[in-house]
Amino acid sequence: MTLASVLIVAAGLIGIGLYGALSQQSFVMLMMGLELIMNGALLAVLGFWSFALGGMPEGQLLAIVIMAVMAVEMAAGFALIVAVYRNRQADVTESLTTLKQ
Amino acid sequence: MAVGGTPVFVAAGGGILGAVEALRLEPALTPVATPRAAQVLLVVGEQRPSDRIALARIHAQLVEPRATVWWRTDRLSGFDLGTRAPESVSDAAAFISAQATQSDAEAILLDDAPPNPWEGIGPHGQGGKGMMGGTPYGRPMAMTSDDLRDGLSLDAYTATFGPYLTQWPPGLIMETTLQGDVIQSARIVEAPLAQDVLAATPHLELARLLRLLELPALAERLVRAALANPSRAATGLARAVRWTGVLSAIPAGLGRDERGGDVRSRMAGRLHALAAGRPAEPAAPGDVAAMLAGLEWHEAALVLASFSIDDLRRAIVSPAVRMAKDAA
Amino acid sequence: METLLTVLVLTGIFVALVLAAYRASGPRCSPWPQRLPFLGGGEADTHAWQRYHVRFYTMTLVFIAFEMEMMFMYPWAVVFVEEGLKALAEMGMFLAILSLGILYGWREGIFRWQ
Amino acid sequence: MSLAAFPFLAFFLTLGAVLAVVLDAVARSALAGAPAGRYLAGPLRQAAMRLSGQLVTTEAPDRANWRLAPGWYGALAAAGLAVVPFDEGLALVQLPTSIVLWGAVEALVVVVVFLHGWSPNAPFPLIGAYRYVATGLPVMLPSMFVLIGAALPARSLDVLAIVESQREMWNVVRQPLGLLLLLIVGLSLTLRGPMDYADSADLAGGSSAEDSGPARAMWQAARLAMLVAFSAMAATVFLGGYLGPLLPGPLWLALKTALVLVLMVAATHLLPRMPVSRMVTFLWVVLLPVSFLHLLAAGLVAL
Amino acid sequence: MTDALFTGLSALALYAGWRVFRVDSMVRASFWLMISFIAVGGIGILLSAPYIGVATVFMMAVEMTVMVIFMVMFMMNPAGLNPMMMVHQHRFSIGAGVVAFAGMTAATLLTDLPSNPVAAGKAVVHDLGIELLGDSMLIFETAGVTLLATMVAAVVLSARTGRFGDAVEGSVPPGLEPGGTPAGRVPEKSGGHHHGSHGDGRSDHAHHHEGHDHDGGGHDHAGDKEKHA
Repeated sequence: MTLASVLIVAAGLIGIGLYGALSQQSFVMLMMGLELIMNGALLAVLGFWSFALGGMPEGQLLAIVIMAVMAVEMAAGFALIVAVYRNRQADVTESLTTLKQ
Repeated sequence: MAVGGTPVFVAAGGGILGAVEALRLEPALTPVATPRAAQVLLVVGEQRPSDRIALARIHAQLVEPRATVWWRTDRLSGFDLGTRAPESVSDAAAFISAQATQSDAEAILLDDAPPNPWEGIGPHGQGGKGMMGGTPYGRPMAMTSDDLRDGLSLDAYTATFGPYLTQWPPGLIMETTLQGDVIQSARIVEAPLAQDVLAATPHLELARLLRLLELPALAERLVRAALANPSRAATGLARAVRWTGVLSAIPAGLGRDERGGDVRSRMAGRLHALAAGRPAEPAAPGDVAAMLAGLEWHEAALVLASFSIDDLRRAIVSPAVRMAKDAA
Repeated sequence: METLLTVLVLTGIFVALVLAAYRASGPRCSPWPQRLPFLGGGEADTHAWQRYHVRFYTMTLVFIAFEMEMMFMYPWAVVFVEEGLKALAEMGMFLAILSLGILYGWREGIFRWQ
Repeated sequence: MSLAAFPFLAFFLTLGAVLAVVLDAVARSALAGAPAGRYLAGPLRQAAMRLSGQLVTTEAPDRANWRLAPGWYGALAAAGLAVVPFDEGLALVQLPTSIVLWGAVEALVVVVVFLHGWSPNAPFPLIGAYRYVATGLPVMLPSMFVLIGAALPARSLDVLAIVESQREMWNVVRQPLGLLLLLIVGLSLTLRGPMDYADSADLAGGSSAEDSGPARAMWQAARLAMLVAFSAMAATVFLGGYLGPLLPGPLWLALKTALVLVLMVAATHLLPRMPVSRMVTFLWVVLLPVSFLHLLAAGLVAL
Repeated sequence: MTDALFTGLSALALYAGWRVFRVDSMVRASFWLMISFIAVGGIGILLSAPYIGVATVFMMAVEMTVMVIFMVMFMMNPAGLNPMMMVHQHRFSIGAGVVAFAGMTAATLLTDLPSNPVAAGKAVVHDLGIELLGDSMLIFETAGVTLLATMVAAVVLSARTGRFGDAVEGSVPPGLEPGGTPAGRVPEKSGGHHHGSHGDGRSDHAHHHEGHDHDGGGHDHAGDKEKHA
């Protein structure tokens, strides 16, 4: 287990997350892709903190911030989905884009 | 959690509920709420011939090896399975318990086929065109419909519940549309069946409510008191029930009847009656189906249990009677 | 590392126990009538799996936002005695701010069934 | 890690589950006014019978999740119990943040109970599963406040340190509200009595309404295991765990666990279950402020 | 042993992450994502971050439960009874994923990574606590206000009874003909607050204006509030 190996796994998670975020038609599935990207970021931060920062507390703080961002993203995202669904019986990304008109 | 002896699912009919409560106390038996947990299907009391299919469904849902026992009733025509238990409560319990161990399984009366045919036809094996079409695994998928309470149109689930739901009055069949756990609409298909005198004592009416409030042990105490002497004032027992805080557990204003009473006040009335050793006052439920619409499932069950079975029967004109009236 | 191994082993033991219990069980296959979901004798029009109308969805959103506070509270608890009243004051402020959100939600009726 | 703790864990789980069945039977017989024997013989006989019974399936279940749910639930109970020290330094999991690990167990219980109810594709289990999520999520908040309150005087998130911090005085004396709040959490974790929102009577058994044979037996067993794990944890955090004069540590812990079991069983049979909507409001509007006050009091005492 | 565990957990994290987009059941998808997070939490424990690692499991179990609730609520065919592929620009997405992975891996391998590992026995949770409290109240206040804003936004957006009454109260169904009378409703009843400003189309907007014209904004809100008190 080295920093490089941890970062490669993180890169893998980010890659899969990117694939999901780009390919999924549904807004909810798109959020799953974003979460997976965050997961990779979390792992990368932990790797850096553990191997390269000598356990500086700021590294852990950054990890907490990532989790907070995930929570905020989820709460806001789902609230938006509910609001949109109430007006348009759909949750698909395409219908979100048509709403912009 | 179930405790006791042989697990039986009691399919209760009419004029029998008090006797069933007596049978439930027998150490040789454990009544269970679902046929998945039962070894024996116990059919008791007067059965409507129209419930034959429902009974066959319950019978099929039992765990193998199935056994059917009829008690204080005749076999329904077209349901030629099982044996008759002796009349007396203790003999019947021993008989039923013995049936569970004999292992020549009964066959299912219904056809072994999915409710609708299903074949994978889409490119990914789906049942029909698109995501919602077809009948995957022999059953269509739920479709969206408007909602009573918060305006989010999500899927509605329509099903007939009963007549053998143990948490409902025996014989009650309702076609219910649910969204989530909230009843959107209910249509009463069959009214509950008339029951014996014992079932109308405040003890047993309270016991039914207490089971829904997750207090089975206290409910059992009430049943024992009723079987010992239903007309004796049980002040201590009423106080014990009150002390558990049941009245404050029930939301205020739930299930208003035509006289302005709610579930809480009707339960308080039962407790007074129990303490005074007299029957509880009758209530006038009004339109039961309309009352249940918009309620959460547990609340709806509490509303149903808060009326005596006679009250419910009076309020629900049976559809057959209504049809006759319409024809006239 | 020991923690992970212990948890993995315990999980393995319990999953194995459950699988062994199934292995020892009686007949497996269920004919179609037996598979009907239990409805007290009734029958359903559709599958029970559906776009389930959850009546408390707004509550869950408030919950995940509020629950983030736990992430801050655990490390806070470790240094609480050391930092004394300052730590108490900071957490007091933090919880007070979050409580506003809960009060607001309560006023909007999000804890009732929608 | 101390492997010597493993036999203790196994003993606690099995004997504790048996004790829980006995206590349940005693409580029921005392309340129902009948001899306890029938309530005692029944469950054992049924468990034996169910283990060899048929495993019924439904029309289109999520089979893997349905079948494995009891295993996950039991594993969570064991993982929760693993952080409990049976004696000084005698815990299977020794982690500087073991109290957070218990918190993770609580969160995963919600997931497992949800999966158990979702998987059979039947209405009653489905309603039970969602109902449980509605109460299981907010009930975690008081739980975390209580556990953090207990960590304050210990200045550590390690359960071992929390026990050691109770050498002079048990936490139940310093923070009496905490035990009460934690018991409510425990009722929810083990799906019992007033917090039994998953397997409730009005849903014909809720999330386990479609369970048959060994699946049913295993689910009930896992519930008992979780009951034992929770009781041991509550005894450790509030009643000083293995601390005590004369008797050996594990025995003290066993006695205290039994005491918590008695409280849990009594609460199961004596308190009614509110409709879920009322309970959710109660959790947020009453219990959450109470746990704020509890934390404030615990903080002031610890300073 | 640590290496073996790391390899296993990494494989699990990646496999679970891949399954998220390959299963039909939304419930399974969410919980595969949770497993991916749990595996990362496990790696966190191996990386001597016992707090962040375990807390990840805790937080993600909760978040994914909420995720499931919304997935099942709003996705068609949530249990995957009718399996289907719901993807667009599939090849492009795969390409983007692979490129991102390859780029980051190359960057990792080509850079000279600094090395300064955590000292064994360092009180990492304690350090984090001190850092959180800091000299000023900055971190707690920022976090508190952010989370409060999230809560309020979530309530405003998703609850039916918004600040000024029902979210859909006053919204008018589209007219039967462009600019015509809305179906099934009298214009006087409109004019409430539109929460979703994404109207129901052209004709609706026309009516919306009309509504505001004859019974202005102010007293209208008061009326709605009264209704909901």
